[in-house]
Amino acid sequence: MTAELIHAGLTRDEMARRAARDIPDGAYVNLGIGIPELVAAHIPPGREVIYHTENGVMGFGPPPPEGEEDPELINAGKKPITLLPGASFFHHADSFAMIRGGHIDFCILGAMQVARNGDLANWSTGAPGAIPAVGGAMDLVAGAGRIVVITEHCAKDGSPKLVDACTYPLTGRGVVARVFTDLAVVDVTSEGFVLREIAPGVDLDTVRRLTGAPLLAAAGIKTIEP
Amino acid sequence: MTAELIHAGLTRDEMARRAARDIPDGAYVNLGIGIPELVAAHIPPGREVIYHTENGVMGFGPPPPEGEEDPELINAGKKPITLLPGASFFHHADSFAMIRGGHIDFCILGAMQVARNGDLANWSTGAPGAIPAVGGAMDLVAGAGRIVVITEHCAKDGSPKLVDACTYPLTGRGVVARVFTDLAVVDVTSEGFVLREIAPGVDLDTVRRLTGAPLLAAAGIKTIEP
Amino acid sequence: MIDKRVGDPAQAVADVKDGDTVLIGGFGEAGSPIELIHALIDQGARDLVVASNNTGNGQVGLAALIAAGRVRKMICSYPRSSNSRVFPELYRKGQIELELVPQGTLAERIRAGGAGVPAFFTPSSVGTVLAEGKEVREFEGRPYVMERWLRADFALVKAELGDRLGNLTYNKTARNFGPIMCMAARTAIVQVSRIVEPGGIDPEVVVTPGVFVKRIVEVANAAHESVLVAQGVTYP
Amino acid sequence: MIDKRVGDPAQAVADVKDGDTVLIGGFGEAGSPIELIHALIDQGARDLVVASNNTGNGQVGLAALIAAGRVRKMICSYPRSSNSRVFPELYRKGQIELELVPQGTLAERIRAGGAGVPAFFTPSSVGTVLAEGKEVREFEGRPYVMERWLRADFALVKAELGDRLGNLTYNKTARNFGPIMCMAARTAIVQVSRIVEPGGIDPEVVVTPGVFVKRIVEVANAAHESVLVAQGVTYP
Repeated sequence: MTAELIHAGLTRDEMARRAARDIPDGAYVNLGIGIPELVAAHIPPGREVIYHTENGVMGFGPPPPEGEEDPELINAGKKPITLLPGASFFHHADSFAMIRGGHIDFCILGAMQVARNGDLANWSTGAPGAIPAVGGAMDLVAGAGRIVVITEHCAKDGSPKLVDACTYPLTGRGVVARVFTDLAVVDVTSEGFVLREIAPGVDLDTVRRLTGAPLLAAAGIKTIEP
Repeated sequence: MTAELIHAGLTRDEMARRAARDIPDGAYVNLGIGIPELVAAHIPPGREVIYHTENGVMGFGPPPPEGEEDPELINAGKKPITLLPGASFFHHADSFAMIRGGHIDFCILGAMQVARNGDLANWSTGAPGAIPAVGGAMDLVAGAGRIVVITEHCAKDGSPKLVDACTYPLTGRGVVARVFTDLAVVDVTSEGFVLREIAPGVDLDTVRRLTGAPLLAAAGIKTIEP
Repeated sequence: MIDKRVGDPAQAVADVKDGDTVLIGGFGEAGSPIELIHALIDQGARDLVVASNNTGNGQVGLAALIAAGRVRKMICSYPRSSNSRVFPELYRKGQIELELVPQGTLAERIRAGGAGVPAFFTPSSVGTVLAEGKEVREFEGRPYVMERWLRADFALVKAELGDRLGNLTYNKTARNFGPIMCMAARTAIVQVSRIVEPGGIDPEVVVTPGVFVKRIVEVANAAHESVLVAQGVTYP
Repeated sequence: MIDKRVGDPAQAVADVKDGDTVLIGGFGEAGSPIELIHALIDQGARDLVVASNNTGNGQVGLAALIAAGRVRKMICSYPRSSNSRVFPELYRKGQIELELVPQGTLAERIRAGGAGVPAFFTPSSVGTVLAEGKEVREFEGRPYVMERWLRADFALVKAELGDRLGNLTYNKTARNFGPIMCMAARTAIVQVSRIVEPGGIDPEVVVTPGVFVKRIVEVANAAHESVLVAQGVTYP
């Protein structure tokens, strides 16, 4: 049944498109690996957004055509990128000065779990034998202006990703402002999770059932325009 | 009488020449304002020395010919400089990373007082109404590899500059390795001041009389070749 | 479209408020953003806390700002020079505060402010009056003093080339505090000799990425402080 | 005359000793100094502590150094990737230690090492397992964790242009950790694509001033890790 309901929700591209609408014109943005990477393709027309990658580029563009990849021009996901006019290169300490120093306005990350107090877990299951790898996630959540998450509402095994308290090792405490899932747009507030928008064909009870913590309903819940 | 004796000592250029002999080939060197600046003109032939200035240049050369000064190409003393091939510009935090991080091998400073334990006072008389100005001196003495001082042996009023303990505010504690004066070359050791070399025509008793702390005589005191 | 260009220095500094902290670039006259400082004098904000390596020369630029009584406190490493009379006079009269900071500590505090590092340890000034009252701690057997970041409401900086995104290069030793001051200010305002199109600066040679810059104003033939001082100019 | 050029990678790494700490540049394959790493494998030093952002790919470069059993401990932020099998296997068997460090903290620790700053405070990792056992302190109402500098005996770095004085430029995102690793090592060893005469790099665009570099070796056509991995190359 769970699988069926999730099928009724947004596609990965639709989730990315919804998240993209939140990015203001002129923002400096860092996109995590996975669904967040899709966001760049969906920025509404008329907005200029500048992308930062931890490994030392501000102002990169879409992937190059096949055959034109440069192994020394890559993003934090180690994938080939291109440069837009006005790009710049810098070393790692300067790159994280941008992050830690609060110069990145908007950061979109994936998540394994988000707690109702904004705690984020997205780097390790903590399972024995797992190779822990944190990358720049802890710096991003500590430093970027606004941290939002894009994730499927539930894990592959059907367990909720929006939870009362994270059981996986934390990336940061109280850092997530908003979560975009295939089912809903959920804000993290001082009252806990608040449902702001819901995917077409999905009802509140379903979202509540698939959420592992109390979910308040905002006044005037909107339907997400996919 | 004091004035007469000092007259028997080295000129400023001779002091600088003697100090220059201590700078090893390949050293990265920072020269303070005043007599230390003269050292660059006296590096023995065959040695390549690279000069650093706190305001963001490595590898500068002699002053430009008159009329070719550039107000945006200056040294820490705010005097016009030139560049040698292989020079580089960098910002102030990087410049002091070089200093604090121990990358400058040799630093020659002026002094108001040097104590027998290596304490240096060279930035303020501490007098009421004096405008305190420290510049980069405290960073240089904390970070450079070897700190030596060039100074007249006595102050203008005849009082000794090599003292038992500094009475002026300190620049740093236990930082000076060697002092080049118009009368002598004096090392700072765990036993206190040790006279290594003496200026032509000056005798040990005179130097001792003009030194404000016990002055041990090294075995085989040499005469400074001016 | 992102466009950080503003028409003139007056517009660039229009929202500086009384009591703000302002970082002012330059080491001696090299990199001193004279036109921005003069615009700030015209603008009228008072009670400023200014961090700059020096205190200006003659009666122009930073010295003129101080002379106009706009600066409550200076944070700097070297508040005197052969042509600096304004600061010493006010200081001796007790009409301006001074926080004296070793030059490397000043640079590192500003860089820390820009990099989100609220405190760090340095060996500079340990055992001197400038470390008095500060926490001292040993690491690997050597004492270090803890210093705090320095952040500001505004930075006024002079650069060479700039584009509408705020990317900058500098000219020779005019670079000095510029890049780190841009990092440490909420609003970094930069005067450049020339504005170029995005892409007009090779991405490999951008010194200050535009993310650190909020406003950029072209001042094609910036005045040199030493020339103004030699001419006996007094601002305003 | 100062001449930091050495003839080949073998000569450049000849004096690395058992137990040394070695910083190795690169983010993924970009900037990975493969030829220097291979020379270090040939050289034979054991029991190394290596700090690098990743742990290499396939059976070449850093992965090959680890596979050869030369690394006692890795300090890194992201010790896995699609083609990294060597480290995970040894780690699961308990045959290699791991110090996991957030990427920005790793960068800042290295920069601090080069800048003479023994400790600093960062908000990154506060409240997580990576802050356990570390001092946490509030500044202006926010908690920060104290991190220590990271200094090393050697750094192996890949750059683009270099001169006999050690001045460097980099190629695009191959810059990454190179400049700060050169700062933090007692002996920074750099392979460059091309050696030029002093002055061949504009003083305004030098990224790493030569003062941070001890040895420089030209490797005209450096291998790309991904190409070697795709070819199934195993080193040695």
